[in-house]
Amino acid sequence: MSQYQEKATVIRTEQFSEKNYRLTLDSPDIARSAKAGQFVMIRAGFGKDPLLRRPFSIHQTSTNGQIQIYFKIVGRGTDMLARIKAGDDLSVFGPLGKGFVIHENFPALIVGGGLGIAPMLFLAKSICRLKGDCGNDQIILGGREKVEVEPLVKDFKEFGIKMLLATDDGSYGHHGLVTDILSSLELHNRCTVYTCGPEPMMARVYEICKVRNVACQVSVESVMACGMGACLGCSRPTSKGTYAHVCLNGPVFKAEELVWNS
Amino acid sequence: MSQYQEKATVIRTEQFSEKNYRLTLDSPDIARSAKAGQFVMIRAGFGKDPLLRRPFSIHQTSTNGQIQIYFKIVGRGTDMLARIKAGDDLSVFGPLGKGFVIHENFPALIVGGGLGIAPMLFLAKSICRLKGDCGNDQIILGGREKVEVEPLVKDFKEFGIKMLLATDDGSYGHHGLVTDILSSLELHNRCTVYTCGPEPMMARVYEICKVRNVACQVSVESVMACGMGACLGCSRPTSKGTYAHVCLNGPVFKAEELVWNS
Amino acid sequence: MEFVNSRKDDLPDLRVNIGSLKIANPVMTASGTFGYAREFENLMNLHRLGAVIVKGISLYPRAGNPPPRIVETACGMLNSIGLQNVGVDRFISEKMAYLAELNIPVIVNILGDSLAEYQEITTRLCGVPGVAGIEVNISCPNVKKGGVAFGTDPSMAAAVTEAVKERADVPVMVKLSPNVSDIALVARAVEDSGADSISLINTLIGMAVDLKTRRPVLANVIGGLSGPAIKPVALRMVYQVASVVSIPVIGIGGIETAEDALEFMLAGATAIQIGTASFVNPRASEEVVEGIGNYVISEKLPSVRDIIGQLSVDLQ
Amino acid sequence: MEFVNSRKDDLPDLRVNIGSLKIANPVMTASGTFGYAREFENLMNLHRLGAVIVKGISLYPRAGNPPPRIVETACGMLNSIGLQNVGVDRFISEKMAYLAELNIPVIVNILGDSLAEYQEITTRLCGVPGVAGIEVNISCPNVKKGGVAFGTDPSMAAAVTEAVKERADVPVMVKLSPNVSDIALVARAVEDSGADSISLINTLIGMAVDLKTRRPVLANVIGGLSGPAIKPVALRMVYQVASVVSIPVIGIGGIETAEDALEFMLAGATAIQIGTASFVNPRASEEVVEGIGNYVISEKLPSVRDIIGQLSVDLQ
Ligand SMILES: Cc1cc2nc3c(=O)[nH]c(=O)nc-3n(C[C@H](O)[C@H](O)[C@H](O)COP(=O)(O)OP(=O)(O)OC[C@H]3O[C@@H](n4cnc5c(N)ncnc54)[C@H](O)[C@@H]3O)c2cc1C
Ligand SMILES: Cc1cc2nc3c(=O)[nH]c(=O)nc-3n(C[C@H](O)[C@H](O)[C@H](O)COP(=O)(O)OP(=O)(O)OC[C@H]3O[C@@H](n4cnc5c(N)ncnc54)[C@H](O)[C@@H]3O)c2cc1C
Ligand SMILES: Cc1cc2nc3c(=O)[nH]c(=O)nc-3n(C[C@H](O)[C@H](O)[C@H](O)COP(=O)(O)O)c2cc1C
Ligand SMILES: Cc1cc2nc3c(=O)[nH]c(=O)nc-3n(C[C@H](O)[C@H](O)[C@H](O)COP(=O)(O)O)c2cc1C
Ligand code: FES
Ligand code: FES
Repeated sequence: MSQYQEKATVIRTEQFSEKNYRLTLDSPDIARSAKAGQFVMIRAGFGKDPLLRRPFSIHQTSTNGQIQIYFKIVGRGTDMLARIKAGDDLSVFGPLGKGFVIHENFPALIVGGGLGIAPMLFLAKSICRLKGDCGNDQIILGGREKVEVEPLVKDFKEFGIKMLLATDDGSYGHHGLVTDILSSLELHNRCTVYTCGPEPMMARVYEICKVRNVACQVSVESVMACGMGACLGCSRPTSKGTYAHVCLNGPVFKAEELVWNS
Repeated sequence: MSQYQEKATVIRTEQFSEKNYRLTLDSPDIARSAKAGQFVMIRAGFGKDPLLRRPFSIHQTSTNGQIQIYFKIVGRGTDMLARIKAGDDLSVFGPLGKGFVIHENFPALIVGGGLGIAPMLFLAKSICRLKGDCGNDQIILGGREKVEVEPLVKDFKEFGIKMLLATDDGSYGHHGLVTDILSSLELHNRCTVYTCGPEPMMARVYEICKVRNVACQVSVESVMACGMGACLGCSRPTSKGTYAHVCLNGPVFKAEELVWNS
Repeated sequence: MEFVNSRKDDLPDLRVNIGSLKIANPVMTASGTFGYAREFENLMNLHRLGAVIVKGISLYPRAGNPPPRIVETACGMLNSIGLQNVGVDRFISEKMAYLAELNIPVIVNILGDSLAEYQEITTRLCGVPGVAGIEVNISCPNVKKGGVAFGTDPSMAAAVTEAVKERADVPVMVKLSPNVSDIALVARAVEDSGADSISLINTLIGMAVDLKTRRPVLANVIGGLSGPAIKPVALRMVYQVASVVSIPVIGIGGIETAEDALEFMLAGATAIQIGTASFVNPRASEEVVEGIGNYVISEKLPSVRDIIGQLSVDLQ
Repeated sequence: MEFVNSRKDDLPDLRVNIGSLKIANPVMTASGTFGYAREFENLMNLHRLGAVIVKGISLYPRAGNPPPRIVETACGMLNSIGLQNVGVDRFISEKMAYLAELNIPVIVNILGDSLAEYQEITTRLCGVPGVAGIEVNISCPNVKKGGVAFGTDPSMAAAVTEAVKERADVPVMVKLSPNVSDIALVARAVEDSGADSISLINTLIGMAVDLKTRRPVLANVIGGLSGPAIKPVALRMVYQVASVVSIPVIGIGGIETAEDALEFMLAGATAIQIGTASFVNPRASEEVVEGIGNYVISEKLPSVRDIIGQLSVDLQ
């Protein structure tokens, strides 16, 4: 497993809403070696403040050496990232962590909510590429309002994978939660549900999977200092009573490995 | 004496050499109230690092509400300032300190070296404006090499004031020091010499003035935290054995008020 | 506390009591970072402040240290001003008239190198119009004890407190040094000796080195570290002290915004002081007052007092 | 010191001696910030390091604290990892083989909550191939003394040092806590008890508060402050300690660059450790080695040893 610290040039910046942005970075080493579900640590700003890198899922990679991240302004680091302009350089470190495990022979059901949509494009692409045909797979994407979902749909549609959309306020797709849609679907008993999104959403997705007895992989977050196993800061309680480290043992886990407060 | 904290939009950036820059800022309150020799405190960067504002002489003001600063990259703050682009905003605080005292009826001789040229444009302009005719005044500007002097000369020439130029390496004007030129000049016994530049240069200018028995005003530097008399950090020994505060009692002093190590 | 609710209903109730000292809001300016207030009169509305704490005053004038006196560090700064001040007599004759007219509480920060000096300054401040309180800086070296700072030893801290209390005719706030093994111990000693309130933290002792000249940056070699860098240490100490004393605690250290101030109040501070932030933004203290007001309104709090010490801590 | 000048002439001489422990250059990785070194093998050339100091090891495995364990602060971070580690036995059986093969000095950071525990770990480390030294973390709470950290009391610090020295078959470096009134006192006590070297500083105790939840950010309430924010405090303490002890001093605290490292060496450090900086830039330690080398070359120094303690200080 190789990791790289790259000085990545910003190729393109896209603003989807007041707070949601997408950056395209020239980062050939990371693009070449990344797997869906992995993440990168990015340094925001020039000075010593903010000090630590910030973790972001790899949104997608391209064969010409580019990666994308899709993010939301929630604090100082992301605020600085949103000010970045095409042509600027960013220090990017990755790919980090364990990605999603893809099962070639059984259907995949992807459930992404809010910023949890970020890693799902890379996952959908990987699944379709691996399987050749993703006619049995499905994607459910949701968000609070239209701007959190609609701008991303186009890229997902490229693979002909079946999409189901929802917004909390009904401004786009189904009026309600992604978990409403999930509950309403028939699930192949050997399918895998992949999910990323707010904690309560993932907890609920896992609950549904448990009841239906299907596999569930979750991509979780944690505060991180190093992103690579050196600080032990990113601990998360496991169902065995120990701690897992999100950057090293995750960010993708089998849902049953973790403790869920619901 | 009024001071303002303005969010100043950068109107223009000019790069004169690898390290020397000039910024034009839209800062109407400061432009309106500033006097030659005063300075502003500017916040470089967005985060908490660098924390403190940086002091810069007001290079010139314009009647349409703009001010200029002329600076050199010497550390992190100036490095960040050099990356500023037109359209960006800067927090500017000023005008601060005591400026030059101009004597209407007697000749002025301005001696600026290196970055010490910065406040001298404003001073020259003020003198010419006040006197109407600056035929008896002179300016000596010097620097290590051509790029430190030549790009600034055009703006000085506008007033028809007599200019004498020097560079250490002879790449522009007289081959040698501004103080060589100064020594070679005849001085009106009631003229005032105004000087700003490296400490040894100013010390030497003052020495010459002392011998010739002419008045000498110096603009000196000091590290500063507040720029407005609150921290007492910018102390400088005076010839009376006390400390003066550069931000409040200066940056312009009568040379004889200060202690000079030469 | 007795707060008659005479305020207009659209104004947040920001009043707090530092013992018998009642202030309109919990925001004070930290000693040594706000001059004698007049420096800021063009830049902000001084009347918005809860209290002004002036630059530390000694019995006799002090010239202070040679330059350089300050150096920036990561998210902070070191200062070794050396307690430059005009001395208590000139302070009273030259500075107090302006301050008294401001009509906001003025707290005089005092310092000395012996108990006698602390006492004598206190005596001279008695009855001076406008003086609402005394803040005792105990981070100064005790000349009799070979220069060990009063504030690093609980018994010396107690002795200074007692000495000042004996003479003072206004409430006495004792300002603790953070350069100690056990801040709670010092705080308790100070409380037991009669302090009316405790403020903390003063600066951490630090140093900067210039690689080019191979010399310390500060002429004084060491200096006091302030600014955002020290905020975590300050918050911890305020929390620790507020847990063990019953007199009001005033939080200081790296406070730049209303959020910072409210964090200190949650941790147990009744009021806070703005220091280094005033250098970066001369309006910082006024903006913190505004921000706290907005918070009280948006959180629909009856008063700002309702957040003091409201940190929920459940140690697992 | 005896340094045979066998080096190639174009390579800077970066060797330093930490007592009897000879290292190729003065750059070590700080405990708890470099895992067990293997984590970095793809990211840098581990062989360039002067020494590796591994995550603190206790007698029995420790699970560590619940999350959140870290939070960023201004130019720094707080951690309350809670000394999570695999315990000394699994450390020896699972981690040491890889470390020993690296062929760079490995210093094992140890911690305990009683003298007996410190001694027992030391005993188990005796004779383990690859262990070049022991670093004693004395910032841990002494359970017998109601949780007061060993490192805050000179006599307890001395007792731990003695206990470890009694058993150790490798040089012992004692790592001081900065949360004390008088660091020189602790340093002298540790030296008198036989420590071969002293490293400092460990983290400052700090706290962060979440205004939205009205809770401490860290589950453990308090944590250790590290990073550039603490560098001025670290430099001051290294300078103070190096002035009073004659054993080598290793500087730690906010070091990110070769310039930072050289400042600590000027102040008296024989070597330095890179901590938090490795999180921001995993190659930080290697880059500091390179930078120090470039400095030695450009300044035409016979060796890096020629700058140790070379700070010119003239107090006026
Ligand atoms: C493996 C991983 C992948 C991630 N992928 C993405 C992504 O693709 N897109 C995206 O927008 N965000 C993603 N995040 C979250 C992202 O890292 C945080 O939003 C970012 O670090 C916040 O930085 P800030 O400086 O703006 O906020 P701060 O000022 O540091 O904090 C603001 C708020 O964000 C919270 N926060 C801070 N750090 C994290 C964190 N690491 N995780 C969760 N919350 C945090 C804080 O608790 C606080 O409430 C991911 C996090 C992890 C761990
Ligand atoms: C009244 C006044 C007017 C000034 N006018 C100008 C001007 O018009 N143009 C210009 O280029 N510079 C001017 N300076 C100097 C300018 O303020 C410094 O160059 C700047 O603060 C350096 O910031 P930095 O972050 O880049 O450097 P830092 O990283 O802070 O320091 C780099 C180096 O610069 C030195 N330095 C830092 N601050 C100062 C300071 N205040 N004065 C002198 N040296 C300092 C440091 O000692 C260090 O050697 C003026 C200074 C003062 C006090
Ligand atoms: C330049 C400067 C001068 C100071 N002078 C004094 C003083 O005279 N008396 C005192 O008790 N504290 C003094 N302090 C300490 C501050 O009042 C305050 O305790 C400290 O700076 C921490 O707060 P901050 O981080 O908000 O600045 C001074 C601080 C600075 C930066
Ligand atoms: C996440 C983390 C874990 C740490 N764990 C230990 C430890 O186990 N033992 C120890 O002695 N010091 C530990 N430290 C302290 C560091 O070794 C170092 O002393 C401190 O971080 C200051 O250096 P820095 O500012 O370069 O990080 C830890 C520090 C951090 C940030
Ligand atoms: S973020 Fe450092 S170990 Fe996971
Ligand atoms: S810079 Fe603060 S008093 Fe002059």
